[in-house]
Amino acid sequence: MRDLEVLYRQVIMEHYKNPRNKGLLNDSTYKTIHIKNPTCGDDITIQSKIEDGIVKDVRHDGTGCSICCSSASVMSETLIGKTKTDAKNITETYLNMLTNKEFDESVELEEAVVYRGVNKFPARIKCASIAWKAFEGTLEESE
Amino acid sequence: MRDLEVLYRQVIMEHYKNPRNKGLLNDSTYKTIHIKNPTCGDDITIQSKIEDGIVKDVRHDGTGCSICCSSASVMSETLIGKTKTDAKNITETYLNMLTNKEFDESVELEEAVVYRGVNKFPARIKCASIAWKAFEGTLEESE
Amino acid sequence: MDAYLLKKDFPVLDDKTLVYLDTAASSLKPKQVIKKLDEYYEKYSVNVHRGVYSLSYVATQLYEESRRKVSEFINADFDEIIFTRGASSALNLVATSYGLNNLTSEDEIIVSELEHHSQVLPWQNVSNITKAKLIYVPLNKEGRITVENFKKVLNKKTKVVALNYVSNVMGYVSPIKEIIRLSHEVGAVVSVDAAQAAPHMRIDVKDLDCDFLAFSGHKMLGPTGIGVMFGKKELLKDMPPIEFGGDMNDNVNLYDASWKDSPYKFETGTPPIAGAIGLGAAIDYLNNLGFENISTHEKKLKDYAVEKLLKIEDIIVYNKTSETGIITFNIAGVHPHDAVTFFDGDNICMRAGHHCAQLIIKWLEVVATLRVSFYLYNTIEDCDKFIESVKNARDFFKSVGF
Amino acid sequence: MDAYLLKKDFPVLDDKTLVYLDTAASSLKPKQVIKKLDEYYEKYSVNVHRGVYSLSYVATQLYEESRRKVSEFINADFDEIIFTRGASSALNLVATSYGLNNLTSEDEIIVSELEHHSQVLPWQNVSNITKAKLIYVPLNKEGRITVENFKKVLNKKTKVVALNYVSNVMGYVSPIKEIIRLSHEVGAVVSVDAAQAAPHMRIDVKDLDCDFLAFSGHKMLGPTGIGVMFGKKELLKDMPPIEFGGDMNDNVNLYDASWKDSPYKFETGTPPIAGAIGLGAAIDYLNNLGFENISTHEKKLKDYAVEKLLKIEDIIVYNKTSETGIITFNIAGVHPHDAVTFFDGDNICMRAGHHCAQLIIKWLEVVATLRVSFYLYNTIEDCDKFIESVKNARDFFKSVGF
Ligand SMILES: Cc1ncc(COP(=O)(O)O)c(C=O)c1O
Ligand SMILES: Cc1ncc(COP(=O)(O)O)c(C=O)c1O
Repeated sequence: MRDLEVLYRQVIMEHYKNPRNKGLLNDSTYKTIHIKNPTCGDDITIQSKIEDGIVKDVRHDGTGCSICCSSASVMSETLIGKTKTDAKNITETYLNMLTNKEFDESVELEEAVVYRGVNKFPARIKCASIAWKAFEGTLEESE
Repeated sequence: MRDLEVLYRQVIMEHYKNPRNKGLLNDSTYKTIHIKNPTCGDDITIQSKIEDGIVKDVRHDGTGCSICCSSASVMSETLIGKTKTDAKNITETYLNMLTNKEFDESVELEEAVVYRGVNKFPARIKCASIAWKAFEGTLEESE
Repeated sequence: MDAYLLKKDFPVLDDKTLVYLDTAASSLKPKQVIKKLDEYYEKYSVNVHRGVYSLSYVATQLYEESRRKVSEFINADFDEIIFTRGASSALNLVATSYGLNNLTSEDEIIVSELEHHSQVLPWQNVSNITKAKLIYVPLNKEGRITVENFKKVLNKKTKVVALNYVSNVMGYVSPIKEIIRLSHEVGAVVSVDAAQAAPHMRIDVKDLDCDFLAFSGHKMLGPTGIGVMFGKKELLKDMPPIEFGGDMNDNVNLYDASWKDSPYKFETGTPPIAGAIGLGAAIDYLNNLGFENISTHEKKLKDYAVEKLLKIEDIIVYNKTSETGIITFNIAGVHPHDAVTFFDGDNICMRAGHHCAQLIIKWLEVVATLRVSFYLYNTIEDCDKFIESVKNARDFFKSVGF
Repeated sequence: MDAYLLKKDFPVLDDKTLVYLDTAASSLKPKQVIKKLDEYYEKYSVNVHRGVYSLSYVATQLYEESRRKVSEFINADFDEIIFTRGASSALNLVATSYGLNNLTSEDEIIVSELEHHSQVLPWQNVSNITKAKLIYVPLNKEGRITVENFKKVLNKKTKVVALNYVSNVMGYVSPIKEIIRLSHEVGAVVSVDAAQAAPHMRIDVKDLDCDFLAFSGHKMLGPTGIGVMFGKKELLKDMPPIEFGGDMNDNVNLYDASWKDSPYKFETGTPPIAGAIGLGAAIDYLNNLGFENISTHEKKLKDYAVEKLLKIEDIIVYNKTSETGIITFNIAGVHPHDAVTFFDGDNICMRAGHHCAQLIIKWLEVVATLRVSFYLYNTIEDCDKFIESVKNARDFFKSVGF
């Protein structure tokens, strides 16, 4: 259980219990994407607001396991304030890291780096990715 | 090819080439049953006329292989003139013989006995039985 | 019946550390079934019904021999057994062929929140199309279908009753025989989802007098890709096929065609030959053990585990009183997907989620549950490992702050 | 490619006297495929998509990896591949989901007398229900579908064109790419029956630009009970599922539900997991050999055999010019079912009948035919044995008076 302990003791529990930027806004300047994890029923909605090439805000809501919910919270903290290009880059790097693909280690993932431990639990990789995939979707919508 | 030769050289070819009692009648005193062999498309119709407990007539028509067509002809010759009870008995005995079940060897199958050789060709047993099965059907209808 | 000995028949259990508690999703397969599949592929892997040569004759005999075994297994007649891709396909066949062609907006269909999606959704579709009303039996406070509650919704408008024999979440055995008797009194037909019954108990369709019944091979030691739909002869006779093509037809003309009789009318194309033959071998295996032994064994393990579970703090069991080998539970405050990763770490396979039965999960007012299900190859040691792991999981999750 | 060596991969051919010439009905299976099936059943025979534990994750990966292999095999996208029970099921899915929902009495459906029942009957049913008109391409004097004749029936009313890529009776390759181009000009969609193409030639759905395409595993070295339906993403998106139940839905409420995206929308219940994994192994085997080698080999055997057949008196060959490994013929005056028993006596497996294609048999104005079909495991010696047996059969039947 060492791997699991390492994973949970870190950032994850903190964000699971005290999620940042949680709750959706009824604001048309936000792009909204809803994703479900067909395997296990995690269900998450992500909103993002891009202005002048900057990620002004990221919101999230939904139900799911600790990895899924915490990762949405961590993501929002990591990405708010970044340029759209950086946000895109971070997202790509994060998703590559999760799936054991090659990734640019020089990209600063901040707290999101703890999810690297998820690759020890392949069945949970989806849990850690859907929030970020939904964010990617909102970027595409804003193009 | 010995078995095949024995089978074909006998009665079968003779009845295949010169079928007896072939052709259907448009006569409501006859009972009619149509059967197909789903495996190979043999298609046979049998008519019988029972009067005073006697098989007065048996007619047949259809398309199929030599075993199928000849057996209809042989059957008609064998059964015409028999009592209904005997005809039933012969039919049952014949079908048991074909399928390698126990059968009453004392029942006189006349020429139909040559089809015993068919049990060397299990895939053809159906060909040799459908005319007789159809005849059984006409008996049931006449009850 | 000696489960320790039986374990040796299941190659997946060569991994002695593995505790497999997800039979309700799919059972493991014994060597005897795998061997039978190999035999088909290695000795006579040819098509059925079509060839007049010996190999094809052998394949056809074995395929049809399996149909006979299935028919005896549930006490049906030979031509009442239709092979399908699985229970889901079988239940859809009933709804599409019978339901869409016999129901109108005047009629009612009784289902329940205890159904698997594969039983309730096909009838939701029939209801959408025909405008027949979908009526839910109210469940009692344990989440059971009772005869008493069933009577409240049954009436002269009821045309179809589509319920489960054993629930895949709660493990309850439905009072299906009495439901069928009552349904017939008002002229309704009953379609029984027996996917969780067939692996565990003797089914007798003549005694039940059910009109349709469906189950899957893969949940009862058989291969994937094979299922069974039973239908009463008189009903099948008037039902149209829903798939058209090779082998199910009689005469084909340019603008019309005629069909073979049941069961072939409903089995177009090359069937899952190996699957059917493997299912026959699975039935042999089960018959050999006897259902009385199997269900007694499962019940014993389940009662043992429930008793221990109830003593662990923070464990919520949703189906304490169930009659079969299924336990549905949660660790308070811990999402089941978090929990299941812990169990996986202990090499215990169990299920977390809604188990393709969202309605009962909603009825329970939870987001998801954990589920274990015992079968003939499980032992008391499996139970002990499971209980130990539950305790450790609870402690672990509390310790990290859940 | 050395067919003598390949024979060793096929356990059925351990019987050295056996000449298997019925691949068009179903192919034999190589050890590599059987091993892959065993591996699933022996190592991780659990359900897919549902479990969060490791074994289930492995099973799911392998199942979906097969989907990827299939998609690359025909140059489709991953989510354009739907697993079905077989080609017949796949062709029915197209007709039921697309056909029943898009056609009206104003529309026309083009089919041909050269179709297998599994391609023509589903559209006959669509025509019966929607009153769309079923139109037959006139065949040319060889019995081929030609672009010229196709143009005669194509018009603005054509909404669906449902034709074969390779005929299972005549072995002709249809000019399907040009037919698709022309069909798209009038806005029709094209559904291609590739059951006899997939085992023998490289299929490229992007190059063909076909809208739907179907084939079976068991005819291309794979297991029984698995087939593939390809559909263009844009079309699949708007098509309703036709089977409802577990795994294909998203959110389920009492009176409504929503579906997953394609391909899962069309795959309810536990899929034929072993079948899909085995099909992946079959594709590996075929890719390893390369289709160029396979089809050159088949064509060589077929040309060799036809040349010899034509020299035998009383032999009628119906498809001399075909481009693939199928020969359809008769012995004059001898019913094919009589003939086939003779060949069986020589341990030669071949087919007699209407080959699930009664329309072309009627077109040929015969009651039935004999058919042999060559594949990668056949050799010149197989051809020689076959030819020798044909001669003996002819002599035998003449001698007994046919
Ligand atoms: C051309 C063609 N289409 C469709 C089919 C149906 O395939 P299956 O029987 O595997 O469903 C076949 C095989 O018999 C075929 O040859
Ligand atoms: C009660 C019940 N019904 C139906 C099904 C569907 O069976 P399958 O997935 O084999 O089609 C299942 C299995 O998941 C089940 O548990």
